[in-house]
Amino acid sequence: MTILVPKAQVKIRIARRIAQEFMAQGRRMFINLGVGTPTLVANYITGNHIFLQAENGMLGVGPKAEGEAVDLKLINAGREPVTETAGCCYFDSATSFGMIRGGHIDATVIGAFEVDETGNLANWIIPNGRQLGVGGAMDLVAGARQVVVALPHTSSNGQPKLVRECTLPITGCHEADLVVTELAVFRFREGQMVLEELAPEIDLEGLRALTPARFTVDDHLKPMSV
Amino acid sequence: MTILVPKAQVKIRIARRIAQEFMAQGRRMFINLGVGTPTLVANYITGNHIFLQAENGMLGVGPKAEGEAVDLKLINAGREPVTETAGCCYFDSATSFGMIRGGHIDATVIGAFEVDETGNLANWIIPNGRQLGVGGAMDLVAGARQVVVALPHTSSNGQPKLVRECTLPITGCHEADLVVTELAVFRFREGQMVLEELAPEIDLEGLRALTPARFTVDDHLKPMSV
Amino acid sequence: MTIDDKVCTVEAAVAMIQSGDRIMVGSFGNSGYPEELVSALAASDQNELTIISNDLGSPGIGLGRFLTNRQIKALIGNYYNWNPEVAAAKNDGAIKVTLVPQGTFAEAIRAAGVGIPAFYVPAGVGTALAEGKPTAVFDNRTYILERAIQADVALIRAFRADTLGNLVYYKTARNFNPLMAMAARLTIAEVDEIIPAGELDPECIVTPHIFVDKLVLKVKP
Amino acid sequence: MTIDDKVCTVEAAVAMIQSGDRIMVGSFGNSGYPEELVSALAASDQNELTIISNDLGSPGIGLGRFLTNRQIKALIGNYYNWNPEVAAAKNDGAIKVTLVPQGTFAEAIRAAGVGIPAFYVPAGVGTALAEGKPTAVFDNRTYILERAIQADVALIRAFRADTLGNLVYYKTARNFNPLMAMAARLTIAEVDEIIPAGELDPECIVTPHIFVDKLVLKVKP
Repeated sequence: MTILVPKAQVKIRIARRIAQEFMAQGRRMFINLGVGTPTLVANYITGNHIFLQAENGMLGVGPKAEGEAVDLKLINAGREPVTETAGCCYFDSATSFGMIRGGHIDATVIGAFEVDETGNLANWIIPNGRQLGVGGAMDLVAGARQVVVALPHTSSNGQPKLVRECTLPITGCHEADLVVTELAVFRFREGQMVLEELAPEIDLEGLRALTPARFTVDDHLKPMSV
Repeated sequence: MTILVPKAQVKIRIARRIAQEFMAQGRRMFINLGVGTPTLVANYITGNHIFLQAENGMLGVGPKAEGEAVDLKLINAGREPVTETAGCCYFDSATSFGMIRGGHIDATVIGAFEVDETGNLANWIIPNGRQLGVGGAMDLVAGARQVVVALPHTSSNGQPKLVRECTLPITGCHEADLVVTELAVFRFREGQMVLEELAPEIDLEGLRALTPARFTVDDHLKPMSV
Repeated sequence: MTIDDKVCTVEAAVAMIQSGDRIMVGSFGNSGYPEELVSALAASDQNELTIISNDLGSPGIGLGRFLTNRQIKALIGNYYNWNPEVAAAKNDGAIKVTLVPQGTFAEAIRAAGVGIPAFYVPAGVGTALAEGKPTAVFDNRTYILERAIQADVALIRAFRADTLGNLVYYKTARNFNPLMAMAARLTIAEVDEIIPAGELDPECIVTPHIFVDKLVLKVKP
Repeated sequence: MTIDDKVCTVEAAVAMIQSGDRIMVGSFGNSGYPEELVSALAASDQNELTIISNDLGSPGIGLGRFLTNRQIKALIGNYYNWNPEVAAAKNDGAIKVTLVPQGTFAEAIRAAGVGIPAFYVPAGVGTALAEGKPTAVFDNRTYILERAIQADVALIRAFRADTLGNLVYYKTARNFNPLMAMAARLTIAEVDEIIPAGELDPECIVTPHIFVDKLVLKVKP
């Protein structure tokens, strides 16, 4: 298998592209970031109009805490110590998921094992008997206005992750809105998976070979900024 | 029609008897008092272990505010200005009725137009076209652990209020637990209306004449303290 | 790129309301309601409104002005005995009135805010207000299925806001306001004071700014 | 007549727990949980417990000790990947585990506290966690009916209490604690500080004392 994008760059490229998506909207947004690559999105957000929510009960989550600032009772949903921002606030988990379920969170960024061509996504369990947890994933994909899936285009051994039909237990039905990999950006429009951007390392034919999911190509297909 | 208890004393006697009911329990209690006679119950409660809740969002309601202390944004559910007590707190109406519906309120004291022998009570509307309001009455009778009905034994023109079957629209089904009039105290035990106390102004035969509702008499029938 | 400021005038706020809108208004018996927003809306040409509130003030006072001014198509609430004009208008067929028990009303507004379309409650079982509503039995007790109540606009009253739109309230003027803030497409809060973000205690904020779209500073005493 | 004081020792508090009880424990990933109550319960003979919590700490740490000490019959929660002993015990048939999506879990606890037996949510529709649950369609969207989750005892962690039992919390250590305080027959709060009634700001109290039965002052740092 050929490595098209160096591993170190995969996560950064995905995170940066997702941050652009939010910045480009030029409006106040409330966003929930999952663990892993999604968390990196925060590094590429500038300005003071994008607010991060942590589902364990905080709005206005600041950067990770370091050194003296570490307070083990001020953590994000990935259990990382974080900091406050001006105007942040705390609330219980029912209020927190009320924001999510009630459609007040503009976007959630989540990782996934698989996404399929209908927008189903699987990110909560690999039924290998060693995992037993769902967390807030199902609430987030059902509740957030936009579900942004951040994932490498293929697994480390080259298996495709953008598939015709999810083989793993799904997290939600047809909930994915935007899928960002290191090679491409897909948007679901009226239930149809549409390729909007393609990375410079690959052409359309090459992408199709790595993508069992069937997709159409946007009339204005753009190069993915890297 | 004979007036057995002077009108000025009816409300006071009822309120005082209900306060005794709570004081006798010798435990921390949380109580919601309806408008009218029920509000008077507070005047006969002593000690610091009975806490009043106002369903518009306050726990630890203090005495009515007078003079300088009147703050039109510190009112009870009857729109009367009230005062704070040490340790009182404020909350929204959903939390307030959460306390009520969730069974956290030990007792509600309410007035009624009618109570029937099955414990149904009617206190929210006389369908005369001039009333249009239910307030928290249905939530209170369904949610409070004990529903105490405070009402004069008969209407001002002598019509009975303790009836076989409510004629007015009911507020709740079989929710009454204790009925206190100026003439008697009845308790519902396993769906059965039981006379526990009788006022000195009347005998059992006299009471039955004023009480269409069928009731049994407690083996230990007591004089009602007046 | 500049992000719109939440602070606006009462006129600008009321101009966002359309005739025919469903409008929640925080209030409890002429207390804890957004006085300037209500005055401005009552003075406007907007009509055919559905007003969702605990009560409707008094005749010609507070929320009562919407009825006096014939701006109302329908009411959803729970206690109109303080304003006899409501029963009269209903009897005349001028307005439609839906009564919901007060606790259910509060919970239904919260439910809309938190994405719950329906929920079961014990209040009202066997009464006239349960007619036509589905019931179910859980643990041997009968409950009624109640639907969430949502709105186009929520006009709420808070005590203090920060510039982001975080809100705190004042005593029993809190009432339905924090719930309504969550339950409308557009939430406009009238406040006595606006302070810089960061100056409200993060532990004491009652309504996080995510629920607040516009802030109007109350200027009249 | 004297009214019982809410303040008690951790030993007295844990003695109120019976083997076989359903116990809620506030926590989120070894943060914001009642450390001394959990330690004392883990050191006790009580077993056959159903533990209702977000997660189960880590192996041998925090709530994880209940499993290490074989005190658990069943778990109701949502995220056990931080403690691999949970999956292992389930695979062995030693414990029963019920997974509920985190937001539904939070709401179901609140529902128990506020007397709502069941409610509809969108989370989980069409997934393995919806199997066997009734569904209904509202406004063209499918929802799952979820049941309230109640408990015999709630062990919660707050920051400061007043002598009545009013509680305030500390940052993200709030998590499920205020919800669980409402949802159990017996609520025991472990706090860092107890101050006289009247010294907490009535506008900032998160858990009114009506929901709190016992207070344990945390003594270890």
